[in-house]
Amino acid sequence: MEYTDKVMEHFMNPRNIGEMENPDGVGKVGNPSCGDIMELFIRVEDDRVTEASFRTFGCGAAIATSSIITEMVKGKTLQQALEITNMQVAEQLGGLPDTKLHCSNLAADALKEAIEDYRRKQDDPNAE
Amino acid sequence: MEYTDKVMEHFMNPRNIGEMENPDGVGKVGNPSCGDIMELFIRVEDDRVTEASFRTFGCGAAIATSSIITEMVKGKTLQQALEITNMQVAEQLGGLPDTKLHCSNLAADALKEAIEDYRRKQDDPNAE
Amino acid sequence: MRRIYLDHSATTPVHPRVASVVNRYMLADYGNASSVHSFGEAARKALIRAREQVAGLIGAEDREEIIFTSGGTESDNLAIKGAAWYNRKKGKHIVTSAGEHHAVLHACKALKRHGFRITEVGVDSEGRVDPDEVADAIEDDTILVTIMMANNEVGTVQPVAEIAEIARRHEVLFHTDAVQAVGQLDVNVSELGVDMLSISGHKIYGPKGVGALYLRKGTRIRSQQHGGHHERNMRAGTENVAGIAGLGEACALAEEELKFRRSHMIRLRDRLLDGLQESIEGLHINGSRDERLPNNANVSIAGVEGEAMLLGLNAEGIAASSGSACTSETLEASHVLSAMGMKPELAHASVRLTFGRENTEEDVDYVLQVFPGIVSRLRSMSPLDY
Amino acid sequence: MRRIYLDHSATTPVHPRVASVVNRYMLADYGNASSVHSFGEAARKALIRAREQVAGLIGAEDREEIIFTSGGTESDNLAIKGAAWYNRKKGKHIVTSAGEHHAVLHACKALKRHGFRITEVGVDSEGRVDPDEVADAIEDDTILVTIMMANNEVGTVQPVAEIAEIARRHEVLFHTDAVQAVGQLDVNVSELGVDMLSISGHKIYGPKGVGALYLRKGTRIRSQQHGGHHERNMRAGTENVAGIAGLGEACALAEEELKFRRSHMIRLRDRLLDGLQESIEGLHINGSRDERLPNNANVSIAGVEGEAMLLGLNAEGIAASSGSACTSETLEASHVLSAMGMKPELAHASVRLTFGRENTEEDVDYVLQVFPGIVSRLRSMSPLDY
Ligand SMILES: Cc1ncc(COP(=O)(O)O)c(C=O)c1O
Ligand SMILES: Cc1ncc(COP(=O)(O)O)c(C=O)c1O
Repeated sequence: MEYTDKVMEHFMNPRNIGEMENPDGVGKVGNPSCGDIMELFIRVEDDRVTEASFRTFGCGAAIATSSIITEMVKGKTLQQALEITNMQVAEQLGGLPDTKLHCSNLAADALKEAIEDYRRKQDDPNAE
Repeated sequence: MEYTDKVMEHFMNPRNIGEMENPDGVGKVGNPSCGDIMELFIRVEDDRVTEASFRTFGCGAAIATSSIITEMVKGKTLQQALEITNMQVAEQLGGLPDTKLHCSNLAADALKEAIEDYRRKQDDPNAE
Repeated sequence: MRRIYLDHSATTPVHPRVASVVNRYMLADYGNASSVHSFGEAARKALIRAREQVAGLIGAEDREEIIFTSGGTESDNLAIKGAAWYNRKKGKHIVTSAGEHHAVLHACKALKRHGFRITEVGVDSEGRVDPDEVADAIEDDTILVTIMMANNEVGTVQPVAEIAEIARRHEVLFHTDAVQAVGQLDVNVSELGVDMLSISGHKIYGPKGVGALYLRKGTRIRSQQHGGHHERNMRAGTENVAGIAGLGEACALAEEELKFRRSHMIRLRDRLLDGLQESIEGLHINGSRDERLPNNANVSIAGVEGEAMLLGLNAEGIAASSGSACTSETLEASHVLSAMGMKPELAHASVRLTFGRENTEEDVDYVLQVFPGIVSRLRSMSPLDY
Repeated sequence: MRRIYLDHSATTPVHPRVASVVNRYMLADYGNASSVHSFGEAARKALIRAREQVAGLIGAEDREEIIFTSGGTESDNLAIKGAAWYNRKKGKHIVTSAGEHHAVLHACKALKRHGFRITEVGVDSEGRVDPDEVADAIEDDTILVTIMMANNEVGTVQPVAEIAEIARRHEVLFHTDAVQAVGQLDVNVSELGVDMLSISGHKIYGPKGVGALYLRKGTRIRSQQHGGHHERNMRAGTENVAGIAGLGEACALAEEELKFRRSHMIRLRDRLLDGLQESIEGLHINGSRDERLPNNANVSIAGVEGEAMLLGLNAEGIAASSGSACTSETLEASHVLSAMGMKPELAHASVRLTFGRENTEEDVDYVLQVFPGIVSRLRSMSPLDY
């Protein structure tokens, strides 16, 4: 279960942590029983993600993937953001241990949920 | 399979080895397939064992028991000699390892055979 | 960087006195104990001495009641499978508990393929087995009860003597996995009334890869590893002389130090638990507070995942462990915490700190100094309340 | 007194380089390889390195093909029982030879209780297995052939590649016990075409109580020891990190020294055999003279019992072994010599001298100087002719 230096760097100094005030989209994945819960918040302007932040209950990999995706997504169009895969996130971190690859590598899923949440709100501005 | 010092002393410096010329009795026990063959020769005068010698193919215990019984028996009456047990031989050596106690501790048996051989010859002086 | 090892229930450093014994049998008296010559004799003597040392520590009457194995896992497997196969004609039912080590649970599970039935009695919220439940679980064809002496995760000590008494009353063999208890608690096979008891070297400052099974005189089991006639035909394989001599020395050391170890570790443990409870909100102590291994502190810290805490602690030089899914090979939270009825989010939030003879109060104070900061940092990014 | 160790097939001294690796993992990097923290990481790295060292020595493609065990006996048991149980629905027949080590023969015997059938092909007067006999012994429901690479008593090297080819042609798994071959012969699992291969640490200047099983990728067997998820679920139990690291180092050393060892030991062995033949009447060389382990000299000396010779040699400081009944726990003469058709009195009269890397020509000359005297002394009290 060896983490790369990049993973440890993001774990020790995670970027963009915390709940966002009035986010444009929120994605939640995982659940307590499996040991990982990830919340991703995004702000969207002109169809681009301008800001992202996260709150994560989870292992080192879960925290590092959350952290790095908030950097990866910044400035990307929604379409580009949707194309980010969990695999790419892991690659950006210099790889993840096998077991982590399959279980704590959920950041891209959270991002997708956040974008869908944003789009849903766009379609129905009154929705909570 | 630890031998006592006494066993090793008799193994290294066995007493009374070799075939006896014109013995009064010969006892043979053991067989090649079990790994021990013991021949005990005795000379008898006035119903007493005056001399004994042995030839043995066998392990350290077999050689040491052969050696010591030739000393133990010297000067004993035939009746006394017949009363010597394998256990007593082992005791005289300060004990034998368990496995040896049951398999290579045949000297008293050889002595009995030698005495029987002597008596047989006494009964029938022409017998070979 | 300061490094503080607080994972002694996972494994211990080999004591220098033990290591020097091991070295002697690696480098000088390296003979095979089956050999006739003087090298073999030295090896045989080492085995006898080690058998006496192990027997001495656990109050066995006869050194021949000690069978050396490759570790606690093998001891458990040999006891359970050995007893099961030997007694299969008497019955095919085994009673164990949900809180046992995997070496016990999975050995039992392996027997299921062969038609044995296993009853796992539960544990309460502190991880304790109720002797009455064991009594109720025993059936006509029960051949073995196996309940550990002390739990490796939460440190809860089981009422083993009482359960052994129940087993004896039902004429059922009783085995206990004492891998964590030995060297910390008074372990006396006569007083406990056990038929079989497992020991592991590396939990008591001995080498890894060596252990022992106490097998009460007259107790018959079937050997599980076949080959030469080693260990009174109960366990084939060239004896690991150096490792066994090391285990023996570790047992002698444990006997000498037992009182010191217990009081020393209880002091450190309680200092840590009290300190953590004061400085960290939402902290829950896992396991029994009273019937507890001297060296075990196990807590759940609401809202913070276990592996993340371990990484944080490790970055500060502190080595600990966790029952979180992320630290297990099965990716499931600790089966012990689950059996205790703990909610998953708390099970994933558990941290175990286990002391050793070389730890100091300064170590505890250092942990108390850095741990709250780690927790608040992780909580600052956690979506869970506490 | 001069002490000369000539019993390297029984066990070898641990090489100082190996011992220093073992010490590192006993005293400094003592972590449990399952732990998250840095102590655990150091242990995990040690396992990876050792796996590569073992794989390197035997030409395994992938380090994951190496499963660490507690020794050669466990490797043999795991291979044979593991393959048998995994494939029991395909068939219940196993082919082996009469000259195998007891770890193989008794593992097979244990399977008989569970309805498996075992065919033991014979060996010729030199201890060799005839590949054609193996081919003939394979039946429709044969699931495994296990034939050792080199015999531990008489040193005879078996035509393993040829037999492996036969097994493959019949789509039957092939295992070889290479405990004595490794470190002396070129052992390359690809060239040999074996599916499984057993190794033991203490025969190659590594520690006792550690071994390995090579398990070709894709070969499925059933684990025999249950507990944690160690060794890719093939062998539960906290990894013996120090021992495994030592085994790895011993393999690296063997790879470096292989050529030297072989030529060095062949020279010593032949010097001894030639010298003995010249100086002792009625001497018979056991095993093949050509297809023979470099380090093995095994002779029978008519009229002199083996243990007695060992004691005589030991008194002169020479450590050797024998196939005589008196040196076995079963009190039967060597099953290998018997299988070779040797008369009991010659089997009981056998002595094995096995060389190691540290032996010298002076050692041989010393043996040649004292051995004839020991023989004539014992012959002077023997009733048997020669
Ligand atoms: C309670 C308990 N039983 C059994 C074992 C297994 O022992 P070993 O690590 O020697 O295989 C352990 C430790 O891992 C343990 O804590
Ligand atoms: C050919 C052979 N196989 C298996 C073994 C058993 O290995 P171990 O001594 O490591 O149990 C040995 C040595 O005793 C051996 O020589």
